[in-house]
Amino acid sequence: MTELVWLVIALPLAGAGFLHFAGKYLREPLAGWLASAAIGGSFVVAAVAAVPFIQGGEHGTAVSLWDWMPAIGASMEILWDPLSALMALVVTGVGSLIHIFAIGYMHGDERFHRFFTYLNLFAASMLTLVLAGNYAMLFLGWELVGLCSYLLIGFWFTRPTAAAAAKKAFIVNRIGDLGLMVGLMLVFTTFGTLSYTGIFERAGDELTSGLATAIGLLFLVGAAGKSAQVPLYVWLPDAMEGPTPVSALIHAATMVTAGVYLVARSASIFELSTVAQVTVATVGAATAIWAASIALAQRDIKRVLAYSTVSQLGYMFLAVGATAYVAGIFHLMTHAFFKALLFLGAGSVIHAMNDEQDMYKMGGLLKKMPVTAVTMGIATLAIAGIPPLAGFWSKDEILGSAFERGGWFSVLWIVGLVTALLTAFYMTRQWVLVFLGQPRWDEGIEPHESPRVMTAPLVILAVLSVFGGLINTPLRLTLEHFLEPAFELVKLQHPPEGVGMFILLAGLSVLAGLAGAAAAYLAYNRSSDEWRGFEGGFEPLWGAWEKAYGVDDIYGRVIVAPGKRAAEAAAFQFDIPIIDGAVNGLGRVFRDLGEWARPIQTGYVRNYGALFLAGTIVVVIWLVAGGA
Amino acid sequence: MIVGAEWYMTVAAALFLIGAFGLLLRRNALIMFMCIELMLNAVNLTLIAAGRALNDLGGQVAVFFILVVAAAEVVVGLAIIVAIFRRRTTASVDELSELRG
Amino acid sequence: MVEPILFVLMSMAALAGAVTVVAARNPVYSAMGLLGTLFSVAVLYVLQLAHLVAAVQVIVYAGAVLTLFLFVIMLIGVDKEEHWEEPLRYQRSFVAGMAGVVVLMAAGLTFFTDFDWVPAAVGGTDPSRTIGTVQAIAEPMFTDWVLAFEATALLLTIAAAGAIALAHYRRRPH
Amino acid sequence: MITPEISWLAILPELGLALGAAAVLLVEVQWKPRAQVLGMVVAGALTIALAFTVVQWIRAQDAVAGAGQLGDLVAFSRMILMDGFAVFGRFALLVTTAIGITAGWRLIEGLGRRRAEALALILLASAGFSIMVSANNLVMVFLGLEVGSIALYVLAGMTRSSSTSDEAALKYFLLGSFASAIFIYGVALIYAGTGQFEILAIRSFFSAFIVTSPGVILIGIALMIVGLGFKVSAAPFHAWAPDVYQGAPAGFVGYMAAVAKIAGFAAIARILITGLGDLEVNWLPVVAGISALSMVGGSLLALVQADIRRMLAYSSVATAGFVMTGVVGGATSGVLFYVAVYALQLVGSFAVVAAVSGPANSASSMDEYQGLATRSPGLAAGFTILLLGMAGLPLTSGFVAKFGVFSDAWSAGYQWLVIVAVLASVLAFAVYLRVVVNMYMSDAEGPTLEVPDTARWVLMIAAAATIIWGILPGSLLDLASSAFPL
Amino acid sequence: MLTWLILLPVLAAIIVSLVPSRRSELHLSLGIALAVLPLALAGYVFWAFEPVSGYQFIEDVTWYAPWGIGWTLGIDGISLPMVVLTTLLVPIALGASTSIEKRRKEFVVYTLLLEAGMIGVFLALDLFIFFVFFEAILIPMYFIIGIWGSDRRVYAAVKFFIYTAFGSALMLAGIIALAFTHAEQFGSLSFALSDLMRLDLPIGAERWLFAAFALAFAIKVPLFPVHTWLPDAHTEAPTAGSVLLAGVLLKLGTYGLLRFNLSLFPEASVDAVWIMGILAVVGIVYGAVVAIVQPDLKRLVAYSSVSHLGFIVLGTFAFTSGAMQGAVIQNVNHGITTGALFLLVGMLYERRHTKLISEFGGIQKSMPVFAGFFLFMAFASIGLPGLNGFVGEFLVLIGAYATLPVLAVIAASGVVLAAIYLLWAYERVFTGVPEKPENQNLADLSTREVALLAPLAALVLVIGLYPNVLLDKIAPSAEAVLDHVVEASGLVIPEPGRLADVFVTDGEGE
Repeated sequence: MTELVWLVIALPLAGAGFLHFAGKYLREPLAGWLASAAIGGSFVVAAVAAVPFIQGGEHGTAVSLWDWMPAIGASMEILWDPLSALMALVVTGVGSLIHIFAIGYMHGDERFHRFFTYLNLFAASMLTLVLAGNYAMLFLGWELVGLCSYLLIGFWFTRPTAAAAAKKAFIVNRIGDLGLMVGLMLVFTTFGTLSYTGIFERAGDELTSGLATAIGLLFLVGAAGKSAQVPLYVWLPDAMEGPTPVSALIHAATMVTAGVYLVARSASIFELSTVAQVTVATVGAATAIWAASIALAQRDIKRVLAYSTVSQLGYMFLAVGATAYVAGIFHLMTHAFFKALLFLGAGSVIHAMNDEQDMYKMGGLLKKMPVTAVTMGIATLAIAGIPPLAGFWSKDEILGSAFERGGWFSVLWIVGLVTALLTAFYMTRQWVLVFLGQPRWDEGIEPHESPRVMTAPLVILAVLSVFGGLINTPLRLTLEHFLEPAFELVKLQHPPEGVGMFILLAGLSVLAGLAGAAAAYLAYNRSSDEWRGFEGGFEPLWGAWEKAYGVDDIYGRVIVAPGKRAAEAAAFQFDIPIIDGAVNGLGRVFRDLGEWARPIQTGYVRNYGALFLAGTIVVVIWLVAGGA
Repeated sequence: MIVGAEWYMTVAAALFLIGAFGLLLRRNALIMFMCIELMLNAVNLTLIAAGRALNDLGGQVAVFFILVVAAAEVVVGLAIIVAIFRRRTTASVDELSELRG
Repeated sequence: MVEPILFVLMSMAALAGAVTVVAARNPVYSAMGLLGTLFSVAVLYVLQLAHLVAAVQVIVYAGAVLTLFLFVIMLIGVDKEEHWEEPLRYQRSFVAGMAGVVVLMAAGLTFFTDFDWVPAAVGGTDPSRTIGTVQAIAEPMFTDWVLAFEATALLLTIAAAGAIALAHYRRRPH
Repeated sequence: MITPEISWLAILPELGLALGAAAVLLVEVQWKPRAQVLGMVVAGALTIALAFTVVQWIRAQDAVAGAGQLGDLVAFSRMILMDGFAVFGRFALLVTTAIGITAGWRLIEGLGRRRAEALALILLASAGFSIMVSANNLVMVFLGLEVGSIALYVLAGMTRSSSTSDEAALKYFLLGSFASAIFIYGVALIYAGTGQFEILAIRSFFSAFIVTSPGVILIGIALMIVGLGFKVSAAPFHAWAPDVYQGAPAGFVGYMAAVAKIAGFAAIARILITGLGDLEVNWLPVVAGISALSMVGGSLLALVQADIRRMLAYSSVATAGFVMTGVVGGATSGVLFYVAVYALQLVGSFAVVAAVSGPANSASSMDEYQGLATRSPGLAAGFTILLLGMAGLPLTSGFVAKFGVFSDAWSAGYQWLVIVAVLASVLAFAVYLRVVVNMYMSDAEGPTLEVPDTARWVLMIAAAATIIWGILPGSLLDLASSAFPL
Repeated sequence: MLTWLILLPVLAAIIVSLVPSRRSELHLSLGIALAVLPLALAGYVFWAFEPVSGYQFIEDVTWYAPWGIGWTLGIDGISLPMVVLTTLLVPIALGASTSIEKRRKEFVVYTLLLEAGMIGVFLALDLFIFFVFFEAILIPMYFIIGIWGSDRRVYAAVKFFIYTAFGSALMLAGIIALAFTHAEQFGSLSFALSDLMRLDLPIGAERWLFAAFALAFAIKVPLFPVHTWLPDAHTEAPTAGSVLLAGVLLKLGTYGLLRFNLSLFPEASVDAVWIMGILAVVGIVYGAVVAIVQPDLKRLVAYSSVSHLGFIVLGTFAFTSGAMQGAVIQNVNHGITTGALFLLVGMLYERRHTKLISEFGGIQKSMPVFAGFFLFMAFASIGLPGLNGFVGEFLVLIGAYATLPVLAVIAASGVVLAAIYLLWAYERVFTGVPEKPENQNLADLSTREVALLAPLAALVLVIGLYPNVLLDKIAPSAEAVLDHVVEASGLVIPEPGRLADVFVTDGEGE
C-alpha cells in the first residue's frame, strides 16, 4: 500500500484537473460531491497506508517518483512516516468534512465548480507539502498552498476587499518564504542535498550550532509567514474575506499549520540550536497572547476566530519551540477539529444571517439553529481547555512541557496560561453574543438551521472535538507512540511526570479557562447596553484591541507607503530622467555636436578654402614634425 | 656664382602661398582663379629648379603638362564664371551661399 | 654675377606681381600683376636654362591665358574697383593667423632643423642635358612621356566640350 | 631613331572611352539622332573598354602566376601599369560608369541636344580616372585627375536648372582647382626630394636610400594626401562635397561621387602604400587622424541634415574615413573592395534620389521620402538595402567591406582607430535609419511614384550586389586580394 | 540539418513575399503554416540530440578561407532549448498577429527573417557568423517595432537599434582582436570559437575583450543600468514583436555571456564575477521595484524582464553547476512566460486599445478564461514552484548561494517583489466590479487565442514539474562550460556539502 501513497496527492489533484476542464459541464452539487469523493478517497488511502504505523515498529519509507532538479538533489519523492501520515490524515479527514459542508454553503454560487477545483487543488498542494520527501518538494507544496489560499481568498473577486486580502496574504507569505528559501540555500550549501533523509541523519555530525541557528531562524521566518506568527500574522484576519469553508480549511485547520509542521519536520536541525528553539517558542508565546488580546474585542464573528487561530498557532509554536513536538502536533490536530468546527459553525450562522458577520447584530440564535449552537458550544469549550474535551489535553501538554523545560520557558508558560484565560473569555463572549440574549438582527432576516449537508460535518467535528483529545492523554500516550519513529533522532520535551504535578498544572489551566468563560458569560449574558458599558470600562485598551493595535495601519505607514514612494521615485525620478536621460542625453549630445558643427559649413566658398588650407597646414606640420 | 635651387624653390613657395592666401582673401571669382594660376606657376618654378638641381629634364617636361592643364582649367573655369554671370550678374563668390549647413 | 642679380630682381618682381594680383582692387590691375609675375617667372626659367618652357610661358600664359582673363573681365564688366571690406567674419583674421603659422613653421624649419630642399641629385652627370632646348624637351616628350602627351588631348577635348556645354545656355532649359 | 614604347593593350580601354566620346560628339553633330542611338554608342564604347579590361586582368593574373613577365605589366616607358590593382580599379570605374549613365539616363535624355556633350564628358571623365588608377607616374596621376575633375566640374553645372547648380559647379571648380594645385605642388616637392615622378621608382629610392632629413619629401607627401583627400572628400577637405552633392543634378551626382572615390582611393593607396610604404611611419598617423576625423565628423554632420543629398554627402565623408582605415591598414584589397561596393551603393542611392525628387532638381528634402514604402515599395526596399549596406549592417557588402578594412587597421596596430571606427559606425546607423524611418514608419499618403525603368534596373543591380556580396563576399574579395599593386 | 534550420524561415519568407500583396488573407496563414516547418525540424533535432557535452550536428563549411571564416554551425545543450523555443514562439507570435491589417505581408516576412537570424545566432560557432546574425536581427526587429508599433514607435525602434548596435560595435573590435591574436599565436586568422578558445591571452587584454563582449551582451540582456531601451521597445512593439523580443532576443545577451564570455575569457570572467553579479542583483531588485509602479501593463512586464534576466546573469556568473543549469533553463522559462504575458497583454490591447492599468478593473468578470491564463502566467513569472519559472530561479539561487551568498540572498528578494508587482497589477486589472462600461462586455478569448496560449501553458507545467526534459540535455553542456572555466582560471568552486569551503564561520566562532 505504501507504494501507492502517491495516490493521496494524485486523487485530489486529478479531481482538480478534471473539474478545471470539465467542471462547467457538471450540474451544481455533482461537482462538489466529486471533489469530496476525491479527497475522501485520499483519506481512505492515507488511512490504509497508515495502518503499519499504528501497528508500530515502522519507521517510514521514501517513495521516489521522478527527478525534479537533480543538480540540487531535488526530486519528487514522498516520505511516508508517521508524522506525514498523521498530517495527511488530518488534512484529508478535516478536508473531506469541509468539502461536504461547502456543497451546502456554496449553493447557488455561479462559480460553484471552480470553488471545488480550487479546494481540491489546495488539498493536493497541502498533501504535497506534508508528504514531501525533501525540502524542495515541501517548498513546492508550501507555495502551492499559498497559491490556493490566494485563489480562494479572492474567490469573490468582484469584492475589492477580497482581492486585496488575497494579494496581501500571498505577498506576506512570500516575505516569509524568502526566509525559508534562504534557509534552503543554506541547507543545500551545507549538505549538498535537500533530501530529508540525507540531511537529518548527517545534521548531528555536520552542522555547527551557528549554522543550525541560522537555518532555524530562517525557517522560522518562513513558518511565521505561513502560520501567521508575529509579526507576519496580519494577512490572516484579512483572509476571512474568503468563503467560510476556505477559512475553516485553509486558515484554521491545515495550511496555517504548515509552519508548525516545518519546525517539527526540521526537528533534527532545531535540536542543535537552543537559540532557535527559544526564539520559536518566544515568537509563539508572544503571538498567542498578542492575538488573543485582539480577539477579545472583535465584533466580526470570523475575525474573532481568525485571531483565535493566530493565537492557537502561537501555542503550537510554543510547543515545537520547547521541542515538545508531539504536543505541538497534537494541538495542531485537535485545533484542526475544533477550529474547523468553529469556522463551519460560524459559516452556518453567516449563512443563516444572510451574510451578516457582526456579532453585535446577532443574539438569540440558539433556538433558531440548535445544532449549530450546540456544536459550536462544544468547540468553544474545547478551545477554552475544559476537560475532557480535546483542547484541554493538547493545550495542557503544551503548557506542561513549557513548565517542565523551565528557565525562560517558565515565563512563556505564564504567558500561555494568561492566554488560556483570554481564550476562554473571547470564545465564550462569542458564543454568548451569537446564541444567547435577545435577537439584535436587522429587519427581514429569517435565521434558520442549515441543511443536513452542512450540519452533518458539524456533528462529526463536534464528536472529534470531544473525543479527539483522548488519543494522547497522560494515561495513554497513543499519539506519542505513533509519532515516536519520526522523532527518534531528537530529544522530546515532555510535561512533568507524576500525577500531582499534572493535577496542579491542569488545575491551573482549567481554572484559567473556567475563569475566562465565567467572566465572559457574566459580562455578556446581559442587555447590550450593559456589555457595551463593560467594554467601555476597558478604554482605551479595548479600542486598541478592537483596532488590532493598529498594526495594519503602522505597516501601511512604515513599510507600504514609503516602499511605494521609493518605487515611484526609482521609476519616475531616477529611471526615466537619470538612467534613460543619460542615454537620450548621449544621443542628444551627438545631435547637438552635429548641429554645433553645422555652421562651419557656412556656404561661403572662401570659408571652405580657409578650412581646407588650415587642414593642409595642420597635415603639413604634423608630418614634418613627426618626421623631424 | 650660381644661385642654389633652394632659393628658387623658396621664391616658388612664397608665390604658392601668396596665391593660396589670395584665394581666400578675394571674393571675385576671376581673381581667385588668377591666384590658382599663381600657385600653378609656383609649382612650375619648383619643378624646373628641382630638375636643374637634379640634373634631370623630367621637371621641365612635367611643366608642359601642367601648363596644358592650367589652360584647360582656364577654359572651363571661365566658362563657368561667364555662365554664372549671365544668371546673376555678379562675379562675387560670396553671393553664392545658398548651399550650406 | 648676372644670375644672382637677375634672380633677386626677377624674384622681387614675381612676388610683387603676385601681391598685386591679391591686393589690387581693380581686377584689371590684378591681371596686370599676374602678367608681371608670369614674365618674371619666365625669366627665372631662363636662368634655370629652361628656355623652351620660358618661351611657352610667355606665349601661352601671357599671350593666351591672360588675354582670356582680360576678355572675360571686360565681358562681364567687373573692371571696376571692388570694395575692400571683408563680408565674411573672421576670414581675414583666420587667414592672417594661418599666414603667421606658416611663417613660424618656415622659420622653424630653416633655423632649427636641417631641412633639406634638394637632398640628392639622381640625374646624370652631364649638366648640358638639362638645357631646355626644343630638341632636348621633344625627345622625352615624344618617347617616354608620349602617353601623357596623348592624355592632354583628352583634356583639351573636355575643355572644348565643357565650354560648349556650359555656355550653350537658354534662359529656360525646360 | 628613338621610338616611343607603345603598349596598346594598356590603353585600349581608355582609348575605347575616348573614341566613344568622340564618336558621340560626331554622331550628334552629324545626325542629331535620338537619345537611344547615343546610348548605344556609349554602350559599345563601354563594352569594348570592359572587354579589354578583362583581357588586361587575365594578362595581369598570368604575369603574377608566372606565365608572363611582370615587366609586361609596365607600359609606356613606365608611365602606366596594367597590374591587377589598376585593372580592378578600372573595371570598377567602368561598371560604375555604365550604371551611372543608366541611372542618369532620364536626366541625359532631358538635356536635349546637349546630351552628347554630357555623354562625352562622362566617358572622358571615366577615361581620366581610369588613367589615374593605372598611372605609375605622378604627373600621369595628375593628368588623369584633372581630366576627370574638369569633366566633373562641367557635369556639376550642366543642367543649370537652378541657381544652386551654378553654385555647386563654381564651388567645385574653385576648390577642386585649389586642391589640384596643392596636389601637384606636392608632386613637385616629391620630385625635388627624390628626383622621381614614378611611383615604383620612388619606392626603389626609399628602399635604397635612407633619407636622414626628408624635408621637402614630407611636405610633398602631406600636400599629396591633402590633394587626394579632397577628391575622396575626407575631412577636413570635404567642405565642397555637401554643396556639390546637393547642387549638382541628381542624375549625375551618384556617378560623380562614385568615380571620384574609386580613382581617388586607388591613387591614395598606390602612392602611399606602394610608393611611400617605407615612410609609413611618417604618414600613417596623419592618415589615421584624417580617417578618424572624417568618420566622426561626417557621421555627426550627416545626422542633422534635412536634405537627403547633403546627408548622403556627409555620409560619404564618413565613408571616406572608413575606407581610409583600410589605407592605414596597408592592404589595398580592403580599400578596393570597399570602394567598389560603395560606388555601386552610391550610384544606386542617387538613382533613388533622382527618381524621387527629379533628376535635375537639387532640393531633395527628407520629407519627400515619407511613406515611400507605400507609394513605391520596390524603390523603398531597394533604397533600404543600399542604406543598410552603406551603414555596414551584416549580410550586406558594406559590412564585409568595413570588416575588411577594420581588420587591416587592427593588424597594422591602429586599434584606437578601429574603436573610433566601430563607434562611428553606430553614428552612421543612426544617420541611415532616419531615412528608413521616413520611408517606412510614417503613414503619409501620396501619389504612387512613377519610377523610370532605368532607375529600377540600377537599383536592382545595386541592391542585389549589396546583398550577394554581403552573403557570399568571397568572389569579390578574392578578386580584390589578387588585385594587388606591383 | 542545422543550415536548413536557418534556411527554412528564409525560404518561407521568400515564398510569402512572392504571394501578391492583394491576397492579404493568405500571408498570415501561409506564414504560420511555413513557420511550423522549422519547428518540426527543431523538434527532430531536439529528439535526436544526445544528452552529452559537446556540439552535435556540426556543419563546417569554409566561407572565406583567407579570413578564416567558416560557416560553422553546431548545437549543444545550451543552444538547443533556445532554438526550439525560437521556432515555437514564431508561429505563436504570427498567430497572435491577426489584428495587423496594414502591410501584413511585410510583417510576416520580417518575422520569418527575424526567426532565421535568431536561430543563426544560437547555432553559430564562428564568431564572424555569430556577429553577422547578432547584428542582422536588428533590422527586421527594427521594422517590426517601427512600422507596426504604437504611438512612439519610431523613437523606440531607433533607440532599440542604436543602443544595441552601440553595444555590439565594440564587440566587433573585440572579435577582430581575437582573430588577429589567433593569427599571431597560430599563424592564421580564425574566427572559430573552438580555435579562439585555445588562445593564450594576456590577462590585461583578456579583461578588455571581456568588457567589450560583456557590454554588447549586457545591453542585449539588458543589465542595469543599460536597460532603458527595453521598456520603450516593448511598450511600443506590436504583440509579436514583444513576444519575440522578450522570448528570444533578450536571451541573445545571456546566451552570449554564457557561450562567449565564459568560454573565451574564463579568467576575466572569474575576475568579473562581482561586477556582473552586483549588476545582476541590482537589476533584479531595481527592475522589480520599478515595475511595481508602472502605469502601463506592457512596461510593467518589460521591467519584470529586467528583473528576471538578472537571475540568469547571476546564475551564469555564480560558477556552480546548479546555477549554470538554472541560468540556461531560465532562458527558456522566461521566454515562455514573459512571451505569454506579452501575448496576453496584446490580446487585451486588441480589445480595448489601451494598456494602461488604470483603464481596467474587474475584467475577470467578462473574461474569466483570459484572467485564468494571465494569472497562470503571472504565477509562473513569480516563480511559483510547480511552474517553470521556479525551476530556473530556484536552481540559480540555490546554486549561487555557494559562491555568492550575499548576492543570492538579495536576489531572492526579487521573488517577493515579483509577487508584489504582478499581483497588484492583477488586482487592479482583473478584480473588483467592472465600473467602466467598456470593460463590462469584453469578449473572452477565442479558440484561436486559447490555441496560442495552450502550448505555452503546457510547457510551463511540464518544465515546472519535469524539468529533466530539458535539464538532461542542458546539464552536460553547462558542466562543460563550467569545467572549461575552472580549468582555465584555476577557480576553486566550493562543492555543496563541504561546509568549510563555503561557510565562513560566523561570529559565534564554532
